[in-house]
Amino acid sequence: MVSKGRTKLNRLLPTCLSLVLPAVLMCGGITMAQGTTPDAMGSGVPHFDGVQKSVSGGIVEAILFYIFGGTVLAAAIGVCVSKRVVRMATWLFGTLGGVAVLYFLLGANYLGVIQLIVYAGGTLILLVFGVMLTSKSPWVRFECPRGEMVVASVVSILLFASLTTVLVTAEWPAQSQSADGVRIAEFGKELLTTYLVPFEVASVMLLVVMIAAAYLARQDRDDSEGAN
Amino acid sequence: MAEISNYEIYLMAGVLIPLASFFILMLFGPRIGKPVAGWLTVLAMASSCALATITLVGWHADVNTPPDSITGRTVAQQLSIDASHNQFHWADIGSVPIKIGVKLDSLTVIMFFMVTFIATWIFIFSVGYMSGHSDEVDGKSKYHRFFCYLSLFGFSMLGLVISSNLLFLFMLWELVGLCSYLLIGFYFDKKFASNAAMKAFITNRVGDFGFIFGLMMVFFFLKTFDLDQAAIEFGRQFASSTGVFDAGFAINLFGWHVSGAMLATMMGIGLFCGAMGKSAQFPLQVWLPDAMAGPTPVSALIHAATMVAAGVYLVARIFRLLTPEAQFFIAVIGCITLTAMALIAMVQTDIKKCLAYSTLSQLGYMIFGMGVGAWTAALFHLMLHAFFKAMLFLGSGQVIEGCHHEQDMRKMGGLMKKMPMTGITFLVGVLAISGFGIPLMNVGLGGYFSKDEILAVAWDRAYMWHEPIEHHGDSGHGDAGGHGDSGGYADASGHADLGGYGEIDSHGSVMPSDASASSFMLVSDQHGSTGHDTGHADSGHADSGHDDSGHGDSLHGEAGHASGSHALGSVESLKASIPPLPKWMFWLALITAYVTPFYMMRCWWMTFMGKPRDQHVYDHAHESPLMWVPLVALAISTFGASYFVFRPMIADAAGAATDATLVLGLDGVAESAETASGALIHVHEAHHWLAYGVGGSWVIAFFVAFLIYRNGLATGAKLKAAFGPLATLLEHKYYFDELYDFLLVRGCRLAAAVCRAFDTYVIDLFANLSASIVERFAVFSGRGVDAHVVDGVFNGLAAASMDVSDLVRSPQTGRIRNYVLFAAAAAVVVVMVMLYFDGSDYPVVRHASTIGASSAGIQ
Amino acid sequence: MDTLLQNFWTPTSTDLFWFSPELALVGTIVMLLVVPIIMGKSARTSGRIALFGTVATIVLTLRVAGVVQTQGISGLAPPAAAGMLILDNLAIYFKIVLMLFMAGIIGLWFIGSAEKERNGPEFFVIFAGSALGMVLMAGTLNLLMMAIAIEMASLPSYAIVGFKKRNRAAAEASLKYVVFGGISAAIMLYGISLLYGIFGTLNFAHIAPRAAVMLHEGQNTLILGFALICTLGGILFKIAAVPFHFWCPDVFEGAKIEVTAWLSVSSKAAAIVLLLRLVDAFSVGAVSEGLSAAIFNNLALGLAIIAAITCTWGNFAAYRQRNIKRLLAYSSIAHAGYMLMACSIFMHPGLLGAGYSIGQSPMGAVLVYIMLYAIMNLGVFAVAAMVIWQTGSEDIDAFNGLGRRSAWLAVPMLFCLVSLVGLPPFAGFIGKYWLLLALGEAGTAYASVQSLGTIYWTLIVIAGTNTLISLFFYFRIIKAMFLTDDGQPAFTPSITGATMANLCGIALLVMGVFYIQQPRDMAEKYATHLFQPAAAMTHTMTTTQDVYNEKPNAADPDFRLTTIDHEQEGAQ
Amino acid sequence: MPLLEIGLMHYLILAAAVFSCGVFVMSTKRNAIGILIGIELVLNAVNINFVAFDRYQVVGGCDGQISAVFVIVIAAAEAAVAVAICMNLYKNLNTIDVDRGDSLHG
Repeated sequence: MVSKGRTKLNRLLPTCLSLVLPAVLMCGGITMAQGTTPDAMGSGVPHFDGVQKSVSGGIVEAILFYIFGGTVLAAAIGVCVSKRVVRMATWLFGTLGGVAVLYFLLGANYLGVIQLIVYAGGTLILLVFGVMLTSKSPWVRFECPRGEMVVASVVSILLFASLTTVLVTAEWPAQSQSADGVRIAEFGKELLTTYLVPFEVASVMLLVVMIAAAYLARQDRDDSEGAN
Repeated sequence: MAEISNYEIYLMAGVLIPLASFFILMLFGPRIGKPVAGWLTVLAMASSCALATITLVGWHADVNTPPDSITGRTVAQQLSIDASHNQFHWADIGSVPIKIGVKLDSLTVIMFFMVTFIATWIFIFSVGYMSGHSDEVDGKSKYHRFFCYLSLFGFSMLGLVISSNLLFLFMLWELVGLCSYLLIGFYFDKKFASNAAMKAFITNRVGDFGFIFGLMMVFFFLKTFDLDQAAIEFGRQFASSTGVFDAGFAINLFGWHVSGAMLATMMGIGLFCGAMGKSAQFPLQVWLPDAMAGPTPVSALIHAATMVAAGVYLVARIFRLLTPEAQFFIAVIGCITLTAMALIAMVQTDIKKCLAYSTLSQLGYMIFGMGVGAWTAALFHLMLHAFFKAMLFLGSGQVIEGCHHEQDMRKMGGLMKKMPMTGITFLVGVLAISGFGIPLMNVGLGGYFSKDEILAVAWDRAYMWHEPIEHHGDSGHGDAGGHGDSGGYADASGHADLGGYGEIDSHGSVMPSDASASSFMLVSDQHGSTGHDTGHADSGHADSGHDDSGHGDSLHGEAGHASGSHALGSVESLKASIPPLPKWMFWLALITAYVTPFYMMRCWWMTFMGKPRDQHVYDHAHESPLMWVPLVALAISTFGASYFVFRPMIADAAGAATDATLVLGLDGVAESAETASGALIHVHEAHHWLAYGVGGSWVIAFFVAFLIYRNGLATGAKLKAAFGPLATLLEHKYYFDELYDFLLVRGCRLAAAVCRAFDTYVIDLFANLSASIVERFAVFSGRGVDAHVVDGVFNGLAAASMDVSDLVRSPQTGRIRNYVLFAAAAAVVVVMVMLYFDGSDYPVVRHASTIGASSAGIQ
Repeated sequence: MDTLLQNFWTPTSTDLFWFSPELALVGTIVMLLVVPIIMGKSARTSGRIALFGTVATIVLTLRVAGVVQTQGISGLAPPAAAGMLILDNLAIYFKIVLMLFMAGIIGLWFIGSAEKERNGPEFFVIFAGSALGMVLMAGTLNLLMMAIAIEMASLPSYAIVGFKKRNRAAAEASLKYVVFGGISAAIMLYGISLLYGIFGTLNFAHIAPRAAVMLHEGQNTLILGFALICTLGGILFKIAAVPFHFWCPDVFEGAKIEVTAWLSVSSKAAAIVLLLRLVDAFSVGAVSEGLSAAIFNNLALGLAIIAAITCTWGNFAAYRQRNIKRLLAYSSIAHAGYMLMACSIFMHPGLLGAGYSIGQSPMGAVLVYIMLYAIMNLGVFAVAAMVIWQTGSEDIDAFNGLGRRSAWLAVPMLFCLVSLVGLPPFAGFIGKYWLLLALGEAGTAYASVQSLGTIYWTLIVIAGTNTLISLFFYFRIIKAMFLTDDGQPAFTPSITGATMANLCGIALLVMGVFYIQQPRDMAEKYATHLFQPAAAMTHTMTTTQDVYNEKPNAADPDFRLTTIDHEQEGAQ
Repeated sequence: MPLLEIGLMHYLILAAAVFSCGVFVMSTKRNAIGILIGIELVLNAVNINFVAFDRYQVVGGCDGQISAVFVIVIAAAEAAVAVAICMNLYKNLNTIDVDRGDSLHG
């Protein structure tokens, strides 16, 4: 059965989630409340500002970043060390939620909401359904050989190290100071003009994928295809 | 488009008739039935031969017409120029047009005739041969298939000969190789035949790889595939400093700076690689003896008379693209081949293999001749060799057939009584290849003229090369009369008019500026000299030639004089820049000339004379008319070929096919220079001298062979014991097969093993990454030890490849996670490497036209 | 409200006309879904609809092509924005080739699967969806659009591989495909995000010149290299280049044979065309900054190494295969390697000045090779499919004695196989020859840049050696067909199938013998007109030129791009 | 990289860490859905990158955010197909252990 340490880790999970979800809601609420200006049509559209606007000095931002970034990372590592797929899915939920908060921090409010709705509400549920449907017991676990685990960890750590080196040594131009968050109106306009084609293509893609997934997943009435 | 001459139509028809026969046999072969299919092929080839004969006769007449007063060309020259305009525009590669056309010149005509003539007789022989042989392969009759392949071979070989375009020449070249493959492996249900076929095919591919490389260089640097155009462009670039082949030009190839001249040499060697494969020259000679596994008519037709000679033909055609260094390379290869293969032939006991090695040696002579510049002589040797070697092979086929498929000469003997026609014709062949002739009497057979001429030129290159050229040295003509074999060459009338060739040059300047016309001019200008080649021969016996000045006489005309002196000047200056032939090469060739008659006589004696050594074989021996008639025909034509038309026609071809600016030591040049100035007489002095030196070789060698083998084989065996290791070496053919086996097969396996070891250790680093991989490797190592039985592929090269194949597939474990890890690890490695190499400078080449713009654009 | 609406831009009818081939494919999908509801589910009807949709797409493409002529058009976006889709000759060429190939595959489906197919509409919806994705892949320079197009092509492919639901191998194959594909897509997106961060734009036409400048200044080379590797990884996955090839043999073996045939050409070809576009954009970008395209020599080296390994790997691995589908999978890897070789040439034909003959342009060579490869593979797969359907075995022994059993199949198979090896007189020889020629030309042109010149010459040698290797395994099939006979019964193939195979074989022979000038010219034209300056355009469409000229950020005065008009005038 | 002044680099490194975790998950999990979860992790890293660049690196426009939306769409679609395929595999093999699905190899 489960080792002691793992039990401990598993207990962290609800803690983590209980931390994440209210924070998400809180941040979303703050943002909504602050960003909405009752401006009339004349000057444009409802204006949402990112959190960073409201946080001067950046200390609060830093704290929030470390909390939620830490959550994301911890949950990601949790995914790595979990042996059971349902746990992995739960940890993934932590990551997704944390990332959503980071979006709010970055001033991408709409995206944060999307992340919560589509990812946490859709994709993850899909995965969990997959887990449920494909295992006799939801706690099914397949052990990976220890040797492979070691190799994979070494490779991953090396990958992280080299990536970090690459990212740090890169010369990023000076940060632009004028960023003031993206207005949702602008976002929507871009989506339906410049990105109209990808938008339409994505919708066709979803249609096709839906049909494909439905076909593959459904039980055929009288399935008698021979192997050809 | 000039009007298409009859010759072109004849030649093209001659090519297409065998193709038609091929299609008929392919489609309706089984229905046509057993003897008819064979005779249909014979009929097709005979009609081609008839067309070829008509062409030959007509062309010969046209060559000898007096030059037109306006254009200054003979009819033949005019036709040749016209033919170069009559090209079908096939395609463009980029801006370079690819045109198909008939290359109409003496060489084509004469080769065409030779191929059709020999093929006709061999096809007749084949009908007889196949009636005595099983035509069943895998339990079904493949009679029609045999003739089907033969027809296809006829088509491709003839197409190769008339092609005016290197690309087409190459395509048909491949087709010829394919036919060879199919025919060697005709009895493909027999393992050795199928192996031999594969071996031939693959060895040829190795050569063709070089050929393709050469072709690409031709295309890149000369921007044309047309033989004439390429030669002109090459000459232009090489002479002037405006091209790739200028010495100042250099490109960077694999880190070396390669100068233009080296590139040119590489191009020549690349092209020659193709010839090395087809003509089975030194490192690639291994396939030809094995190819004797095919039916005997195939050996005669393809592997003795025509296809293997195609390599020599190719060298003749690309001669103008060869730099002196490339020529030297060719000479070395030829020299090694002719010596080494002749030595092997001495110990062979299989009659066909003995002939095969003899063929190799003779091909070596031809290639050697090409390399030392004996263009005319080498081609002459090719022609004669085709006749007598085809005859010898057919004779051996007759013997084998008669002796109940016995090929070992040690079991034969005394067959003269049973098969006299074969014995006699075989003897004629033996005499011809041995260079039988009587010095100073112009009486001789085949090799006496051609091989000796090659040797003479080699001697000249080796000994007389840097001697100063004497102007006006008509004293040299003392030998004109004594120049024995010239009388043997041909009818005088042929030469008298050929002398007029020189006149073309004079009219060069007033010729139309049309590209190809002037191109022809350029070619003939560059060897106006060769026009004199024939002029010389003329002076040799028609005696109308030489006054004191030695040139500028009425025969050659003013123009001939001018270009003659010009040629002389260039010859003199160029000669100085080219090293003489190393003396050992000449001596090797000379000594081998003594070996040749020995092994041929041995072969003949063991087979036909002495006492019957195997009574069973002897009892069975018989002759069939369908088979000896071609023998007699070929024997007669061997006589004819030695004396008539051929030599002058080749000499005529030399005028159009060689290029004096590059081609030095070319016997044509040498002879003409002699005519023009009276210099370079040593060639003929040499020949004179060689007539004693080599001319008697056959006597000595025959005598030795007679002494040894008169008493049967005992002495031979004793001799072999005396020479112990040497004989073993020769019997193992210098261990070449073993070497290739070692280098290629074992080498590949070793490389595979090293890779495997490396991989194993790398995988070990990924400890337990996948038990299945390790297991797989273990299985694989076990498998690597036992030799794979290969589907009839070159001795096991395939096995090695299969090992590599296993190795390559082994990561394909079928497991997704492993794939991911492989990819991730690869990414890490790449990033690490990048980190390591970061900061390496990038080459910057400013684009000339945009420097201004860019300096404004980039801040 | 007025002001709000004025901000929006709607496509005009002209825009929709440019987009009509893609719309036709979407329409096909809709028809496939609607018609069964009305008329009842019938596999054959679905097949006919798909075939009709394919034909309609071809017709519309030709109509669009008639208007596009020489100038490229970058469409379906407001004039100020960079176009998401590029409609130029290259895209049109690819659409036509792909749609013709698709028609062939549908024909194959009619022969073998139509009878027992129960889910025709689903099959063709997925099929047409993947085709749409591939069409889109060939027509974009926007990285996001590229990613979406790749997904649009991939996701239906994953599903269609597993279409035989009760088949264990198919399920396994599709799982491998989706997992490996998902991983590649994720990594590619990571690379794209880095590129976006470095350059602040997703338009590759802007990224390329600035990348050249960056390399020139030796700045940010590391991260640039890493981002490019990740991005190209996604494309190389579609091409199945080593080390992204692992999915290929397994997927090919597991899928239905017509699906295998479809994937063997289409996914690779689309990705190759996309790669060509990127490489071309690199070259144009470098030159527009006054630099030589040789600045990307390390990238070229990387691609060249991958190409060389891919080609060699594929050929060696094919060596011992006995499963014909698997063998052809490795063969397709090898051929992808040949095409990749030419893709590693960073050189645009329009940019080399007057002395450059377009005959050696790498792009034309690759395009024509794609077409020839489609024909060869269609022929081979048609024959293989019929043999497999007849014998029920995918082993190479199923071909034993085919020459006797059905000469109508054996002969075209022979032609196609010899053409795959690249031997004359078949068109495969010419295709390969052009590829090598392009390499040689590049080797000569870059002779002064040491590493580059060497790379191209080496590639020629490797390609030649590989041709030699490939000879063996292709000849094994030929040997089985003509030289080995284990007395399997003769059979009469379906007329459609035999016709198709024979058409392919004859087409190869004819093109080879008569030297396919027309397709080559066409490919050349399409390649060289890719970035021709457009004629004056009056409507709202932006031209391809604008893709290059449009400033990524009007607000940023520091960033200026030079136009590339100079070079193009020079190339005329 | 000051610790308290959150900037681009913080987000990038976080994304890199999530990316590496994703790769680890993809290469160690034997459960097919586990591998899908790994893919989702990598896609989240991508999205963090996109949004961070959009916020800190790029002036004007919202390409980064829009890209992130599309990446989410892609992830959703991929998950749909992949889960369906997993279920299909499960029906055939009665397991979704990817190591069991190795009948195709070599």
